[in-house]
Amino acid sequence: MVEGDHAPFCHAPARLLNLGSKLASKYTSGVNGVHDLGGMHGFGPVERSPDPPTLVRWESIVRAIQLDTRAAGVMNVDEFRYGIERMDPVHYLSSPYFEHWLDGISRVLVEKGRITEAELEARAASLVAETEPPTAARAAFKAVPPAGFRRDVAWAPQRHVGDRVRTSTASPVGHTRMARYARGKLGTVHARHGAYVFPDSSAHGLGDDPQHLYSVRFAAAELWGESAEAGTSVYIDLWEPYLQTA
Amino acid sequence: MVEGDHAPFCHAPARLLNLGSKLASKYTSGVNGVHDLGGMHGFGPVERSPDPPTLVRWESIVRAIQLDTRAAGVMNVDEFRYGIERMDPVHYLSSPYFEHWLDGISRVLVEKGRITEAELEARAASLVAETEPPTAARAAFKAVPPAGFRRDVAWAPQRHVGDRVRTSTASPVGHTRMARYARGKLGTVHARHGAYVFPDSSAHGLGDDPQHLYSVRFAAAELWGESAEAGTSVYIDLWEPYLQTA
Amino acid sequence: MAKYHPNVEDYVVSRVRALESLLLEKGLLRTETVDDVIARFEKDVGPLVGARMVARAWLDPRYRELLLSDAGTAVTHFGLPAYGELRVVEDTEDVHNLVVCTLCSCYPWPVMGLPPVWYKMPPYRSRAVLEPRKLLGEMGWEIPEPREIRVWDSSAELRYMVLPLPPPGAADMSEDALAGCITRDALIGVEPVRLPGAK
Amino acid sequence: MAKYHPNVEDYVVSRVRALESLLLEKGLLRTETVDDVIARFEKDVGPLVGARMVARAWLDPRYRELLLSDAGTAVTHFGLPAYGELRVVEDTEDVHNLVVCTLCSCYPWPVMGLPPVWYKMPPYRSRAVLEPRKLLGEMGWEIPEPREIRVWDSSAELRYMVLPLPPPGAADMSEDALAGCITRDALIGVEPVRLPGAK
Repeated sequence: MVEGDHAPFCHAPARLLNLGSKLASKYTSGVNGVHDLGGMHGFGPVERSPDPPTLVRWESIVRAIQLDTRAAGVMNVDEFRYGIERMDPVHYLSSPYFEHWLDGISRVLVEKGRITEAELEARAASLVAETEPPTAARAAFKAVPPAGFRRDVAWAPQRHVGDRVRTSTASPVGHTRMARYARGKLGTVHARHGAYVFPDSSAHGLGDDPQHLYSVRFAAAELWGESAEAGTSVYIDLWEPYLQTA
Repeated sequence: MVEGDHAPFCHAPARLLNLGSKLASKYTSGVNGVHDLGGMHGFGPVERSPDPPTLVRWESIVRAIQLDTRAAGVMNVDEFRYGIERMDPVHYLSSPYFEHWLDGISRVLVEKGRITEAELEARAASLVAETEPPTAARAAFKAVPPAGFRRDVAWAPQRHVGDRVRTSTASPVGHTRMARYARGKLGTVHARHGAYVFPDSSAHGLGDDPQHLYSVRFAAAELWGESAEAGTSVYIDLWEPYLQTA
Repeated sequence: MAKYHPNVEDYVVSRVRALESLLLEKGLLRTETVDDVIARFEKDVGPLVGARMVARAWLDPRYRELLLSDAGTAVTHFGLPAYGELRVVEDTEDVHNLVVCTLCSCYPWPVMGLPPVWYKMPPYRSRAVLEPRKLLGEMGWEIPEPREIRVWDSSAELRYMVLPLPPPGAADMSEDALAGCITRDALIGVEPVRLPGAK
Repeated sequence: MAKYHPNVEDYVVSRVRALESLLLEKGLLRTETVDDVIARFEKDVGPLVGARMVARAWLDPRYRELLLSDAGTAVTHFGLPAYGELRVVEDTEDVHNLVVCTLCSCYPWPVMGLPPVWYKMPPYRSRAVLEPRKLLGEMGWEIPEPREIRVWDSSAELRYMVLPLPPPGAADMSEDALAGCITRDALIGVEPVRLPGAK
């Protein structure tokens, strides 16, 4: 990035940058990224459209790629989400939803060595120039058995419905699903869901590490203090390692 | 904003939008805006330049405008900061520093009726077209006596050095200087600074409302839990209304 | 080739096509999957099975009980595979439910089709947990106290759908007619179900 | 007219010129103020009085005491008006201090000149409070434990400056020579003071 007092703090729109350098970023993100939007101010009104949502072609292709890379066992959903969370913050906030997917998927596939940035660049260039090489032979698609997210574990959940719990105050680097707005807060266990794949492990290639999952209720006043709306509460699904005895 | 599943979440770069509509936004921001950066992940490395900081001409003019509108008693520093905090989040994160100032100052001056968006647009257009009107008569500048930020108050501070205090958990809409990362946290009063203008009042045209100000020390572990770096702490200047007895 | 949305830069489209081409070669993508997504989502699919499940629950107390206690099985009544992650939360006169995903945009695609654009964008994701009553008011639905508002933030793999209150007259209608009145937005919890002609 | 930075859009420059022109007419801006800012900040002004204050404090124990107990008065020794909001925090063998403003970019302009660009940008503002030791390491200054790091987040109108540890040999140098070695970045706390030729 350029520097100097005038050259400023000027993120070029990320899509004008070299995609490769973005994908290869060695800087990781954690849950305190711009994707962690709960409770943020300043984004304005919700604007609804009378038109029903549909996909256009490139979006359909991205969705299909997400489905099949998962079906092929190449990229689990936590790796996929963590790929998106490492987008440049301005790019994240200013790009269409399925561009998030494209960016995240590409990053993970490069990291896993399934594609290289160079071949992606080269293929894009040849497609743009309409000098697409004769279709190469296609390897056969091999699906892995879908495993879902629920896991059987040998141990009982440590928390019971009605237990008071306090959430972790950690700000981990890496992927987590402990949203910032609910960190260090007192809640009440509303339901036990059984054990599920733990994203904080699964996103980093460290295995399923299944953990018991709970629905935890937080009174708005606990989350937002005197800014809370009366008579409102938030239910969040949280894994056991996020919870401490209150 | 356009809508439809494909039309996306596509903030046009804010500077391409009509400035007037941005300035006149009825949507307010609070401290949970993107300007509240403490503890965020994902912004990458600090990049230093060997070149010393200097201003270029337009930056100097903006700085001068900020100094003189304050000297004229037209815009206090809290109104100025709150003007900036209401920028479009993507614009804030992608524009040079002194463009923040330009945007914030313009917003406040329009709100206060000192300029209108129409005259600003018209003057910019005439300058671009080099059809600048003959220089109008200039009104005389009248400075108000500089008041500083410290105030004498009749009451004693409620907190003593060494007191344990807990910060507010409120997420107020409007301007505040209670940063999100330190909200609802336990700290220790390190020093008493005397009474100062209270930004939460001053930014909204509600007067100085002076309040005692303290330096409060927070152990990193209190702020960041298990993500904290050992042997680090943060000292934050906080006004009495932000603090509760721990 | 396909019609691309005119607002999306050539850059993005060229990257998508390059990735598609590479993954087809490498055996990590099937043309059938692409064709299937195109066939399902390039036209409006509506709220799909979700609307039918709600309509049936309004008319059939036993199905309602199943839907609330075991939504994953309740979907199989409409020909879908079991969906164990689905949870249905019930509106009452005293409680209204609202679904959001603050961290990404989780949404029960199999029963509710494509998520609306606003559901995926920062204004909704940021405000739904902080000021749900004010937000619903801005979106056209005033819900005065003391009716409680419960917000469900889909932070794990469970997916939430609201069982709205039936509109007046629902008991006299057919399941099909009711299902046609139940919008995606009502299943998220941002608008009530209204019958045609009702205000 | 003036030379504008080539990277900044015409849009911004035209708005600045329009605002300047309007405010001059309305009596809310003085050409003298503009000229004064231009004269002071369009060339490098260095860390100014801040460096001189530190140099003197290293050589004169009584001035050091004043600087730490009443920095607002200590600035008057260099011809500046009293600056009651200034606070100087002292580095020792056991403690290092670092200054940031997470909410905007507060900085003691009167004694330290223009803030560096990185000081005003999200990477520094986000990370200084969360991982100061790691950040300093990345910026080239490894500060191992058990040396404590204290971060000062300038959330009010007080302004912080670091009194760094003197480099070896400082006692044998003149105040002027020392002041010339004291960088803006050292007064923020992101680098140690080094004498010329020292590694």
